[in-house]
Amino acid sequence: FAAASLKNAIEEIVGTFNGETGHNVTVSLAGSSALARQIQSGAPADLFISANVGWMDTLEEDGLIAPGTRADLLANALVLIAADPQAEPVELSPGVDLAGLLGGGHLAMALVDAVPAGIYGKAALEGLGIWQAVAPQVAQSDNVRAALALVATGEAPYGIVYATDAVAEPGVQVVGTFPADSHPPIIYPAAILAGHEGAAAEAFLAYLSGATARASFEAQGFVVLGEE
Amino acid sequence: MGWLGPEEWQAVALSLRVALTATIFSLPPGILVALVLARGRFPGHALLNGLVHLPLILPPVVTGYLLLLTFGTKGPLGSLLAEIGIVFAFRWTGAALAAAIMAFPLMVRAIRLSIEAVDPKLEEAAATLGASRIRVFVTVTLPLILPGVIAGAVLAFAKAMGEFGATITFVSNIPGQTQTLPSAIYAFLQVPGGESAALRLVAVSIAIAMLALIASEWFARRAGRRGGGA
Amino acid sequence: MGWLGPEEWQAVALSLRVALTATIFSLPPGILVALVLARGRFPGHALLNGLVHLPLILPPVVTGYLLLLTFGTKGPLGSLLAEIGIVFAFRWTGAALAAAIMAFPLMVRAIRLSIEAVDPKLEEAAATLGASRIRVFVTVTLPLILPGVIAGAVLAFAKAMGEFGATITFVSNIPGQTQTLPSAIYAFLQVPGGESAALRLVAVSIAIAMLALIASEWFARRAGRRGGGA
Amino acid sequence: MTLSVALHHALPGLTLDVAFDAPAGVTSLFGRSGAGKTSVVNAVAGLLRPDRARIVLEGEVLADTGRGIWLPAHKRRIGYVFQEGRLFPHLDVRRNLVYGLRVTGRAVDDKAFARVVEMLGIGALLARRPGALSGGEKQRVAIGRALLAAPRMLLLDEPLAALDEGRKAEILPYLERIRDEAGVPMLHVSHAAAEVARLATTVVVLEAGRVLRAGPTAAVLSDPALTPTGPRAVGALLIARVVAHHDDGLSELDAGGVRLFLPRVASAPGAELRVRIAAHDVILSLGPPEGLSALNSLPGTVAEIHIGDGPGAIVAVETAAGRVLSRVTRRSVARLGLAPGIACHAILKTVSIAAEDVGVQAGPVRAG
Amino acid sequence: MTLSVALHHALPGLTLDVAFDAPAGVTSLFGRSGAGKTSVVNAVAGLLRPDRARIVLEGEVLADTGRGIWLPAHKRRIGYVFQEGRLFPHLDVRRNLVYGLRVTGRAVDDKAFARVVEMLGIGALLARRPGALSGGEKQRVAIGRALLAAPRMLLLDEPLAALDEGRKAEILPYLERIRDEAGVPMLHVSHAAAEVARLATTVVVLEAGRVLRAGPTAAVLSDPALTPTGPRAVGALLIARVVAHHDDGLSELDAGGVRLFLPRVASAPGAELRVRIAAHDVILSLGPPEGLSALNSLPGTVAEIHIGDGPGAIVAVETAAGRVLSRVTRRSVARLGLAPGIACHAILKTVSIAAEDVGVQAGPVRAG
Ligand SMILES: Nc1ncnc2c1ncn2[C@@H]1O[C@H](COP(=O)(O)OP(=O)(O)OP(=O)(O)O)[C@@H](O)[C@H]1O
Ligand SMILES: Nc1ncnc2c1ncn2[C@@H]1O[C@H](COP(=O)(O)OP(=O)(O)OP(=O)(O)O)[C@@H](O)[C@H]1O
Ligand SMILES: [Mg+2]
Ligand SMILES: [Mg+2]
Repeated sequence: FAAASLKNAIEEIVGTFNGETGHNVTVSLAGSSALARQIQSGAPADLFISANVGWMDTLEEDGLIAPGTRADLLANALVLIAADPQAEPVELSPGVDLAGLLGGGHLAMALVDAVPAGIYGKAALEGLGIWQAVAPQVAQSDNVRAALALVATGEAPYGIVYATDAVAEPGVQVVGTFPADSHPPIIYPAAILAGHEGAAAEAFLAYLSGATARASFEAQGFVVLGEE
Repeated sequence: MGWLGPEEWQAVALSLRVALTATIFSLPPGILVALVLARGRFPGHALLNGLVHLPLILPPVVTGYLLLLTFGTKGPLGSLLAEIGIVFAFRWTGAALAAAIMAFPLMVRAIRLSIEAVDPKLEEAAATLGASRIRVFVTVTLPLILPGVIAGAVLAFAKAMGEFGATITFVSNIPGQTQTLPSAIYAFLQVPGGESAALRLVAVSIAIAMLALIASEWFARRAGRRGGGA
Repeated sequence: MGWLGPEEWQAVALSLRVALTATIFSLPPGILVALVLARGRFPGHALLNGLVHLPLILPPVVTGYLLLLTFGTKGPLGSLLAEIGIVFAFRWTGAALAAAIMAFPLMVRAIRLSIEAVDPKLEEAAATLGASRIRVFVTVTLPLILPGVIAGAVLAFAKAMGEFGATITFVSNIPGQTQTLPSAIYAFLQVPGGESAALRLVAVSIAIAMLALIASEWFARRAGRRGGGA
Repeated sequence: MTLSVALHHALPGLTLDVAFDAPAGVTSLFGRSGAGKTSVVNAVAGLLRPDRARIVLEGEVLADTGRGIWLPAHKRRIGYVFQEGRLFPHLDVRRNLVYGLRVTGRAVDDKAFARVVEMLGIGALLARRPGALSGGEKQRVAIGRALLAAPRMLLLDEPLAALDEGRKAEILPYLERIRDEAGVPMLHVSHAAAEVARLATTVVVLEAGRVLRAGPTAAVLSDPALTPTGPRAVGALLIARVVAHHDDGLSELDAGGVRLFLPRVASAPGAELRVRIAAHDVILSLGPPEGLSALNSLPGTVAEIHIGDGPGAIVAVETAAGRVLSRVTRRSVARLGLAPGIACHAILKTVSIAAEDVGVQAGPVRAG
Repeated sequence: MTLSVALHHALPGLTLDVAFDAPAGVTSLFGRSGAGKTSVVNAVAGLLRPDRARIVLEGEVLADTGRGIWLPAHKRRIGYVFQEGRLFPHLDVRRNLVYGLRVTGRAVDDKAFARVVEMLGIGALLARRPGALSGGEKQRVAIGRALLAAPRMLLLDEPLAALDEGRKAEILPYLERIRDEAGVPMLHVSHAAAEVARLATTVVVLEAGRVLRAGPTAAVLSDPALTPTGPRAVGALLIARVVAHHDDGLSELDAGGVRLFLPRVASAPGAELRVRIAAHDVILSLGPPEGLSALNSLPGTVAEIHIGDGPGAIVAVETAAGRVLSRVTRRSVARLGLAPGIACHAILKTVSIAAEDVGVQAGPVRAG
């Protein structure tokens, strides 16, 4: 089970992994919350890669993950994107006048109380001390991709998305990266689930931290964490 | 009102407004399209039929995305409409549009079924009494298909109350402007422990829809009694 | 078949299987419930009516979640059914169940409208010829409501082809097992650059639904011709 | 008593309060539009559940609201020809016809089927759907459908109203055969006196939801007070035996020793027939008629004279053939000096007796 | 020519190929079930679009398929009483009645409304819906609905079949008044000869989709060859002028110098009436009748004798009142030695002439 935003990388890695080891790993991609709930309801999953820490914490508290297998797999960065190709880069420092920049327009984000990208984004804006100012202009989507689409279609002049999403979209311009200290680290934790069967899960988790996987992840713009 | 926060009440009010608007505004085109599909025999028949069903077939996200492309401020129709002052993007009107489009196939089907059940002999009789086609429709066909229209409206209303995927994709989720009940529920469900808050909203949602259902049954029965035993 | 990968073909095949299963298995209960709602006058009428409409009103995620709670391996019904060998959780059968439930209100409405349009005088005539209530239903009512049944089935099929929210919440998105077309489309849309792949799948989805629509129109017209001009 | 009906039912605008017994044979419900005929028939069929009712068919209680008995329509095995057809629009004519057999798991008797189809003249329509039939064709198919279900009783609600004389003349003998050979009792609604006179054993006259008169056909139809459907309904029924068929197309009958000439009848010599003689077709003559084209002359004595409200009077003449009624003007009564006891001849043209006036005798026709 | 119809249309099982002209007054389509009567009427109303047709009403071309003209039904202003009612189930009786006026934005004339309601006896039903009406009540409302729309032509498809004699006798004079006073032409379908004889100016006999005979009523109905609906349809039409009404309920008429006594007619002295004398009601006598209850005796000479297939013969007697037909048996013809040129009396009972046989004269009735 993996967060849907990992699709490209994870499928590539699964392909090579299955090819190299003869295992038959299948991936189920969906929102982290849906996957977590399914695991709570007894889903036959062996490995879970969440897009946020919260759901992993919940599962850990419920005793649903195999102790000692949890690891922070990936990290991501948050960027400000603009629809206008000529947009000036923005210095994302405390107190920056984002509201002014927006004019009357909207700032596209994922749901700020629900979806990881939105939660991080809100935290970042709070970290910069400008959340109160821009909050009324925030348009929240149910996921990062939708927020990206809003900017790409020019509906919203600016948006806050993951760096990984921004790279692949030609229609938007990255105009600034939020300082890593302005928000909690954006971490994709992975863990083997309690009651898993076979050794494939361990093998695959290890493989995920390997060099091949790293290349795939990095190609998609992720920062790979953990021991080199 | 202690158990719902002000923002939640806003969502309830907005949802109601969106659903009602969507239902009311889609009724006339719904009846028209149903009429054309039920009675018309023309080359584009299958195409129109398919188009109407499209929102049912496509994942809502796709529909929302297509709406964004068409009715967004930069979209071909959106920019046109914006000039005459109709803006959908990030407005509750957009939510209503999304809901209406998603509910349209359901409404059209219900009305169409009713139209097909109308005995054309009665319409003929009306014509011999001097009623033009429009008059025949208003005075004979429409009253006779009232149960279908009511059924279509209630389906559309219920669907509009529950619509979420296309709405949030199209107009996103701005509290007080485009945050409908389903968006709020979705948001609660995304975070661990949000279930109870979501449940409260679900209950409100169900209550409203039930009221609408009961009202529709009452209306339909009245209409049915009027036409009954013919 | 170069332009669709094997996994995508799997999704297409699975979606078809899910939608067909959902449609076929929900037809008998759909007709039954429609009959009860159209003809029955009993205390729980409004409740049953509401229950049937619930999947329409609730955001699909909620429906999926409720399904997960009820029919999951740990759920009350799910564990019961598991003992007799019926497992829904994370199987394609679960996807069919989710699709069927989501499509149920549409199907019931269509059939119910048709039932309400049947002239009870014909059923009376059948009774005087010795037909018991069940026989009357099979030989008179059912053929007369065929257009409604077909409409209901095609609505359900289309809905089942497009259903996504409840399905992915209930049975997740496992390629070859529970990855339906809409789930696959969703997954493509979640990642940068997935749009063109998603578009291909959308096209497939539309093509299938259109075929189903055209087939249904053809059937309905045949049924209509049979009953026509009466 | 084959069928016994007693019911009370309040409809908006009309309260039905009806009780009558229908002996074997045909009972006709006779009455003006809106009198409640169809409602009574519906109650017998089990389609209208009256406020209070007790309906017994051949000893079996079909309904007894007092005891909470209500046999559903499909268990009554009562065939019903509806006033408005009610054919199944989704079935072709053939399937409509055999519906009653199919649905009760009985086999179709090809001979019976062919006979009914031929009699009703619907052979060319078998593959068509009801939507493509004319009004009269629909009604004929409806009759066939009820007949072929082989019911133990038939309800006929104005079955022939939409049909022309020729077709009526073909169907009536068939209904008679069913009445007599198969012994299927019938409850029949009609406002055509000739049809009633020909078919009915018993007549029940309804007016505004109540039974105005009920009794044997001869008695009821010869009642001059009977006006719900106009004075033309009045007439006498004579019983006559076929003596011979003549070459010139006439049949000779014997009615109590009196010779009657009728247009050729189908029955063989020896058969007993009932002949309806409408009161307005009978001319009275003081002396034996001479040089007249009318072939039938029945000598007798005036028994009674009813003077009505209008210009007419009904004169009952007792003849050897039975009591004959004649409707004449009051002026003629005065001019001829008609009074009870006066001898006279009842004169009747052969051709006045239409085919539909002559029926095969079923059971005793008791004079009232 | 008020209405001129020529059409060709292929139906499964029947090819319609009909052409006739309907002059002012009432034209009756007469024919057996399935002959194509309703189809012709539908084409005139604009509800059936024939393969080929040319229909002209009072100079206005309603349809001419050759020139691509097809006036839609609602622009034809032709009232239609359907064979099967077709009332609007969602409207009460009152709204059904005024539908035609409402929908064309005309005001309801309260007097006309009250008159129609009273004539049809539907005053008590105004607030009811059609579902709660009896068969005959529905038909009466349908008649009222067509009448009240004040059309420029009326189509009547077996309008009276579901009605009893009494009600028919009330409605027929009203239809006559519409024909004569309002001058509304009518196309009328019926299989009742009396109804046709009374109303029709022109009769068109249809058989199997073709016109068998067409012409003035008197000529067609007195044609002994006319058998599609049985020999009872044959009769003569006499024109008579009301002379006086007598106290004993009789009206005295003068027909070409011959006195006729009829049951009281509604028309005032001086009015010209058409009287249908059915051939089977006329007795022939060689000498002047004596001691007979029949009041009417028309002296004349035998003009023609048609011997038919059956036992009957039609004897045409030329009298001062016009040509009278008598249906007698072949045996009587022989017995009385009837032959053209023989003097005889045509004898007719007063009461043989039913109310429905007497109509108000409209336009010339040309003998054929
Ligand atoms: N829609 C149709 N399709 C096929 N055949 C039809 C259709 N309508 C009528 N017919 C046939 O055409 C013939 C004429 O029908 P029509 O209704 O004109 O008869 P009609 O003279 O009015 O008879 P009736 O006195 O029984 O009403 C009938 O044999 C009928 O079966
Ligand atoms: N469902 C109903 N609701 C209210 N009134 C009704 C209903 N059905 C019939 N009636 C009324 O009851 C009376 C009797 O109706 P019924 O149909 O028995 O008459 P009928 O004798 O068969 O007349 P017809 O010869 O016109 O068919 C009528 O006055 C009618 O208006
Ligand atoms: Mg009736
Ligand atoms: Mg007809």
